[in-house]
Amino acid sequence: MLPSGVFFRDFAAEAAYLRTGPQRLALALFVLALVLLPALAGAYLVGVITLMFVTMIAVLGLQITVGMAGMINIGQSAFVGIGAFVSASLASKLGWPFWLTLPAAALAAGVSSLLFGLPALRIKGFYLALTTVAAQIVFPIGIARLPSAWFGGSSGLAVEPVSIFGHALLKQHELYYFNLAFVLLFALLAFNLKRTRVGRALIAVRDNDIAASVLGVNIGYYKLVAFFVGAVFAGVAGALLGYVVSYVTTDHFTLWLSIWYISMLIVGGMGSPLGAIFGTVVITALQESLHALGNAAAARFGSDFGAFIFPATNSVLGVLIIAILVFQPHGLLTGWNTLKAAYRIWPYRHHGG
Amino acid sequence: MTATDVVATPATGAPLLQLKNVEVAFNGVIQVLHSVNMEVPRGKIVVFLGGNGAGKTTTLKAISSLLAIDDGAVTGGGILFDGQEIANRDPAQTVRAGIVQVLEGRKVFGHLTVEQNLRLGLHLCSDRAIAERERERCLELFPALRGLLERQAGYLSGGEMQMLLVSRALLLQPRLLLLDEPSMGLAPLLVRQIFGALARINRERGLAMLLVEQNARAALEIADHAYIIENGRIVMHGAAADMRNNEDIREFYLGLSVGREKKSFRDVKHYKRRKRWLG
Amino acid sequence: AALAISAPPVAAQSTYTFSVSVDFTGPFADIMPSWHAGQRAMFAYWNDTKGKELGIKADYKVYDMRYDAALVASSWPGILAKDKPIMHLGMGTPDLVSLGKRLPRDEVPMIMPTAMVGLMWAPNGWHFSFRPTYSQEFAALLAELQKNLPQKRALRIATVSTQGKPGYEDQVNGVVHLAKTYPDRFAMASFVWIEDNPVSATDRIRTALRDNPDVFIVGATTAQAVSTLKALKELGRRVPIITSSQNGLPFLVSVLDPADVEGSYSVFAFAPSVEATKAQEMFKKYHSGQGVWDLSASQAAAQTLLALRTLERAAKTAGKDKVSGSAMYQALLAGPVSSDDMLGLTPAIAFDKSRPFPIGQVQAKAITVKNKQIVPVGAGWLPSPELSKW
Amino acid sequence: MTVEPALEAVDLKVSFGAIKALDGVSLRVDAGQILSVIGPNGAGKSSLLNCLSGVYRPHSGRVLFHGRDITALAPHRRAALGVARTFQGIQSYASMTVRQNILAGFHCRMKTGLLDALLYWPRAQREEREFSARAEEIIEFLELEELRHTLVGELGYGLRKRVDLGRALALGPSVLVLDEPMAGMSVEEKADLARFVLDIRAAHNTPVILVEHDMEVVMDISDQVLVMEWGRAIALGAPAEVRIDARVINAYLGAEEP
Amino acid sequence: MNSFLQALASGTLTGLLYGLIALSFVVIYRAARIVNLAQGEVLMAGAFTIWMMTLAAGLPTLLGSGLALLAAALIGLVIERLVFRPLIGRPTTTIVLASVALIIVLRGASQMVFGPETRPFPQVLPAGAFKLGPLHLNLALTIGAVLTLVVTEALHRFFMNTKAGLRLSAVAEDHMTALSMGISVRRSAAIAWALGASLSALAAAIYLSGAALDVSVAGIGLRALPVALLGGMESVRGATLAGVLVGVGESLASTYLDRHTSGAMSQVFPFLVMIALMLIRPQGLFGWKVIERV
Ligand SMILES: Nc1ncnc2c1ncn2[C@@H]1O[C@H](COP(=O)(O)OP(=O)(O)OP(=O)(O)O)[C@@H](O)[C@H]1O
Ligand SMILES: Nc1ncnc2c1ncn2[C@@H]1O[C@H](COP(=O)(O)OP(=O)(O)OP(=O)(O)O)[C@@H](O)[C@H]1O
Ligand SMILES: [Mg+2]
Ligand SMILES: [Mg+2]
Repeated sequence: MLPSGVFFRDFAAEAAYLRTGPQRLALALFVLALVLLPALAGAYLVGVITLMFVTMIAVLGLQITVGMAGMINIGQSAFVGIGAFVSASLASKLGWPFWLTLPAAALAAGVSSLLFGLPALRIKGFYLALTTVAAQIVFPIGIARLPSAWFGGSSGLAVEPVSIFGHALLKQHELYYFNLAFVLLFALLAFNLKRTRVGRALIAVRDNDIAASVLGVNIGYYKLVAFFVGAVFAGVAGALLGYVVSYVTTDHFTLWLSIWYISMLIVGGMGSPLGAIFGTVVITALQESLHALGNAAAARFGSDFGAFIFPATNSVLGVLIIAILVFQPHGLLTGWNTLKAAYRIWPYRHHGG
Repeated sequence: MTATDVVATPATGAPLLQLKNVEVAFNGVIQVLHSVNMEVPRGKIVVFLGGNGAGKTTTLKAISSLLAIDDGAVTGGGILFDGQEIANRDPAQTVRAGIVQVLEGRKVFGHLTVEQNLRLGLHLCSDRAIAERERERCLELFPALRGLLERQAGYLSGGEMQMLLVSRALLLQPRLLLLDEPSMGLAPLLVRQIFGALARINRERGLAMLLVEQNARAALEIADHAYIIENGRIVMHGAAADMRNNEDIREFYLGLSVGREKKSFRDVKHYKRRKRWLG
Repeated sequence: AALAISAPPVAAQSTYTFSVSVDFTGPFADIMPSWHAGQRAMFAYWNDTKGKELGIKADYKVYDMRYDAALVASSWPGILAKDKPIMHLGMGTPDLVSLGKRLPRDEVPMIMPTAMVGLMWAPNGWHFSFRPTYSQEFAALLAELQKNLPQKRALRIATVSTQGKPGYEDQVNGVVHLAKTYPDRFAMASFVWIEDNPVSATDRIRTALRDNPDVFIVGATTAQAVSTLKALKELGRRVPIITSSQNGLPFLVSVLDPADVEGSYSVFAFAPSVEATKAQEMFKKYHSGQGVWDLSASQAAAQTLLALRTLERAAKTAGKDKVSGSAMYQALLAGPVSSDDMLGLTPAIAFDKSRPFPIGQVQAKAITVKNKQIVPVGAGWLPSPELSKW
Repeated sequence: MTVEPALEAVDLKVSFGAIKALDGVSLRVDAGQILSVIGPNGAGKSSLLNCLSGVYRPHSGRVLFHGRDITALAPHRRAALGVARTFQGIQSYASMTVRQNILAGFHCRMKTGLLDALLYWPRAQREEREFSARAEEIIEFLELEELRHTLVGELGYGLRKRVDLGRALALGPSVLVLDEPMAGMSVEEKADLARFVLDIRAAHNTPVILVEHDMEVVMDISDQVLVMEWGRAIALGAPAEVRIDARVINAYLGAEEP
Repeated sequence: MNSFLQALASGTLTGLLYGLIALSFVVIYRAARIVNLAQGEVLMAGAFTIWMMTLAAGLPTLLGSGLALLAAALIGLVIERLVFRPLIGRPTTTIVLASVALIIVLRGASQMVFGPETRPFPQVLPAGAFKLGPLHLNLALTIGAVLTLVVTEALHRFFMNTKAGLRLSAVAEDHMTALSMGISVRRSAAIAWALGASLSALAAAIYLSGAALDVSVAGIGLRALPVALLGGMESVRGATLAGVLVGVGESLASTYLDRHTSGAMSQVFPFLVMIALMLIRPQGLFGWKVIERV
């Protein structure tokens, strides 16, 4: 949505995401703020945000599978897990550096997602959700059953810190910048995907697969592409998570985590990568602040109060998600856009016919 | 209020349905209808013409309270049925009051059989005898359905679906039938059959109808009144017979040029268009 | 997950902070009230006695980690920066996996209250538990049972556990290793793998019974223990089951007819709450708020005591106002803490750099149901057979 | 020398359970020809088109494109060859804007692969720009300028059909297959659409296969008319001949029009 | 041979329990076109209700459980009213996602109200087992199996032969069309939820009778979902039959394969069957075939 009075001379200008001077300035300021943040915020906040970046990459991937291609995936955390284990294993067993483990993790997650995406060639809609639940259930069993020399079996794997030019990233703010770089990169990739032929093909397959196939879209291929790319993002997130947490076990990658990923997408809006980013920030912020609030309340009313207050925060978040589905079905982001639209036609209530 | 109450208090004289300055908006911001005024007299057929996107379907849905599901609402004016305000009500209530809409686009219950579809039409009727009688009447009207009763409705042909839809709507015993492009995609023979049936129903039962149609010629033939809507505004209305002779209507809705002879589609020219794409 | 629940500070004292992981919302939320009561009481006890004497105040900050590794990982840097803890009191696997690697870097030692899992058995860590691995705890009881067999033969062991849950699987792996190490004393009869919350375990238990096990080890969930006992009852067989501390007898007795639990065991490397200890007395004296003296309270109390005794020692060597994380680490390695200092909750324990749990003879205690009453097994500590890393 | 037909179907048979949707239908269309297919509802017209575009696989019979057997080809491969079609009813991409719909129609003319798309480097940008311009031309041709940024899901029926046509045109069709493109349109709009079809034919000599129930349009613009009933072809010929064929009147037109 | 028969029999009993839970999915889907992934959490809520009415309130077990079925229906109605009614007319994806959010809410809420502790569940159905020839059958599961069969047949008749059942089918087909015929989508959804929730509570009674209850019992929901899909989301009898298939398959897998795969097989089994079948029949065994005509 643009302010009125803005016209384009060419298609490049129109396709660009940042169309006006102020928009460009806003982005520049935003990135600058992100860069300066570790200097201003406490270590705790920086730690939380670092992990949020990782989550964000996974949710950006989910936005491609679920948002663009319309294939419900409630097993994203399994693919994050696969990425984490592959990267951890290559790093700890073969001593690969991160710039090799990361692509390997991405590829491994992507390829294994194809296994679960294959049924998509025939199955549609929510039925597909089930094969992704299957991924979630098979994943820990698979890791446990594979020779423990590969992925450490059920014991999991320790991950040495990332090292860049021989310098190990140990400090919180180093990890922060490391992950910030990746989140910026992957956000850019996701935005790019949406505005090009491939993104349109994904949406076409979601909106009307028969029409898409008759109009030249190889639907089987694009369904798999949606799964693949979504999982590649997950794989990268997994590898990064391993480096941040420095230990991976199957305990990390539960259905519950997948559910939160989906929730973030709902809250932000599934229509665009911006929604994924926004949703991740909102849910993380809410989780953290509700939790802090809960802790404060617990401090005041005694720690046993915690047994009540913490589940209460979950309920509050769940209710919030449902409220968003009901009142802002396309996510908070569209709410913002509607507001802008209303502002633009103010003082009139409606557009003309 | 029940259906019988409504029948018991007919405000004779007043038209059955009255739209007064109706405005409709979607999502709270996109206004589609602008001050639409319209009347459907008792026992008459009113045809509603207009180009694509003019707002015909929207008007019908406003009357039958089906806008809400698309995030639309009547934002101004009033819709009176039998003197009662009915805008933005619960659709189920509207049907009970006697307004039934046949939606555009062959909305049969595809996984149910024809028989089950018909029985759903009778879901408001608690008297078995009446139900049986009504069902017979419908099968008489569309004898073709009789042989299809056990077929799954999703696999009927277009014409059969349309017959099923009209029958199903009639079984709900409406006092006002709203039809959204019933002839769309039907073969000429079937168009005639459907319109014949509509005319017959109107004659025999005195059922009032509001008919949205693109096949203006066939529609004007059986209609008593006509309204024309453009861009969400009623631009013309009058008796069907007058409309048939109106110059503009003849040109834009009947495809006839001055002097009654038919214009060939081969000869239509539009000069305003720059055809860069063809170059 | 910030902020804390702390006792009011007292002036003119050296104050040191312990950070504490708890889980009021995660899978172990149910045992938290008593668990935390155990920790509170021990802090109160120590501050009131030794603390006063030394002019040191031991403060603690509680963090609800929801038993979530990612949460631990993301909270830790903040905890470090804000509280500057001299030691962390962990709560379970999430603390281990998230902090295990970085504690040496941050120079903060951690004390665990739970038994270890094999996957954490590595040298040079800064985390220590007063308990050995689950499998070693089981082994102590298994050895006792084997000794008491009427004939001289290997004890036939069946396991019931969940597939795909690292900790649970590791318990089984350790027992398998035990049987391999002492083939004349222990033999694996069969393995039962069921869900955390099985509809019915009867079929699988029936199959397992064909191999005539002498005991079932059910170290995972309470629901599995219940299902196993119900299955045994249905099948009309009486085979004792061995549970751990977190899914132990007290709950089973309250859910099931105690007659059905008769003869089953829980085993762990600390004094059961049914035993009279000095710790129990102190708990009664210093307890406030919710919670009772039970297995989880005594477990957490032992953890807290170990931490506080280490502080005592560190204050002595480093000086009362110079205690740091690394001083605490040194103090931990400096020699045994006596059973008396542990108020009878554990035998004497000592650590070195080779492994994250006490060196020397591993010992455990077990409880069983006799005449519908929970009673300790034997009077002293049960020694566990020597076991190498698996 | 005989001209090679642009698209040819030979003896197609398709059945669904007991229903024989197609029972040995053949058809051919040559360059520059407009072939209309008419017949009662359920005669199998859409099924025929579905066989041509690959949505249905015929049980027997062949489909030939410029002499090449494409019977076993997947729909998207046929589209790449230039077999473009629109659908009965609405089958547009509802959540995209008008322009995106048309851009999506260019799918098999564009080359941006997954990697290009993710990186959006100059090559992809250039292609995107080039095709945006071409999409604009189609938008202009179909007079959709005002609506280019409107979500198609919010458009009325007739406009959506026009978008569908635009999407098919984007394919750069070498055969254009239209299934009831004028259903639900007013006479004026029908005239427009007829004009579009004739213009396309005139400019590119594109053969058109048209299923339509409006006899006036069919009679006016087609070169050949194929009449179907119960899955069979019952007549084929110039409009004037077909119109007076007794079987056609019986099965389809009905006795006398006013 | 005996162990084969035994595996068959106990697989059938477990399978019928899965079938009953699958039925609660089907009823809600069949009547309101809502895919409720939180069905396991609904079951958990039903279980807590039973616990409240019996052990907490001290009512006689059977009376309390009966009342709890009604109370569960009420919970279903509340969920419908607050969560799904406002979503009428929205795409399936939205509704699936709402049910995901419902998982979070219900888990949180039940922890808030009941606390996290594991508690005993009343012995609603008699404990123990009985012998039938060479077979050894769990009494509670057997009673549950009979109940499941009765419920299946009753529901099947209801959907196929009654006017109300037809109305529910109409709503499941298309909300807009149903509305245009004066069929109340809300009422259908309400009926569906009341039925679905009390079926879940019934399943909880069979599942947990005499065992332990805490939040984690909700996990059974996702084990029953493949069953519902296998049978076809629209088919009442299909759900029960698929339950038996999966139950028997699981039981055979655990008897014969688990030895070689250390238990992995029986857990993965339902999903394997489901994926394989979906590839052949995407609509499940007896589900409605998607009619695709362009
Ligand atoms: N759900 C909606 N959201 C936004 N705008 C809508 C929605 N539905 C319809 N409109 C707009 O309302 C206008 C009128 O639409 P309507 O469907 O009533 O037209 P119509 O006269 O029935 O056209 P047609 O002959 O093509 O069926 C159109 O411009 C359309 O874009
Ligand atoms: N996918 C399908 N599954 C089952 N039956 C089908 C399918 N497609 C078509 N049919 C059947 O094949 C017959 C021919 O249908 P088709 O749609 O081709 O007719 P048509 O001539 O296009 O009719 P209309 O003019 O109504 O569009 C009909 O009886 C129809 O029910
Ligand atoms: Mg319309
Ligand atoms: Mg057709």
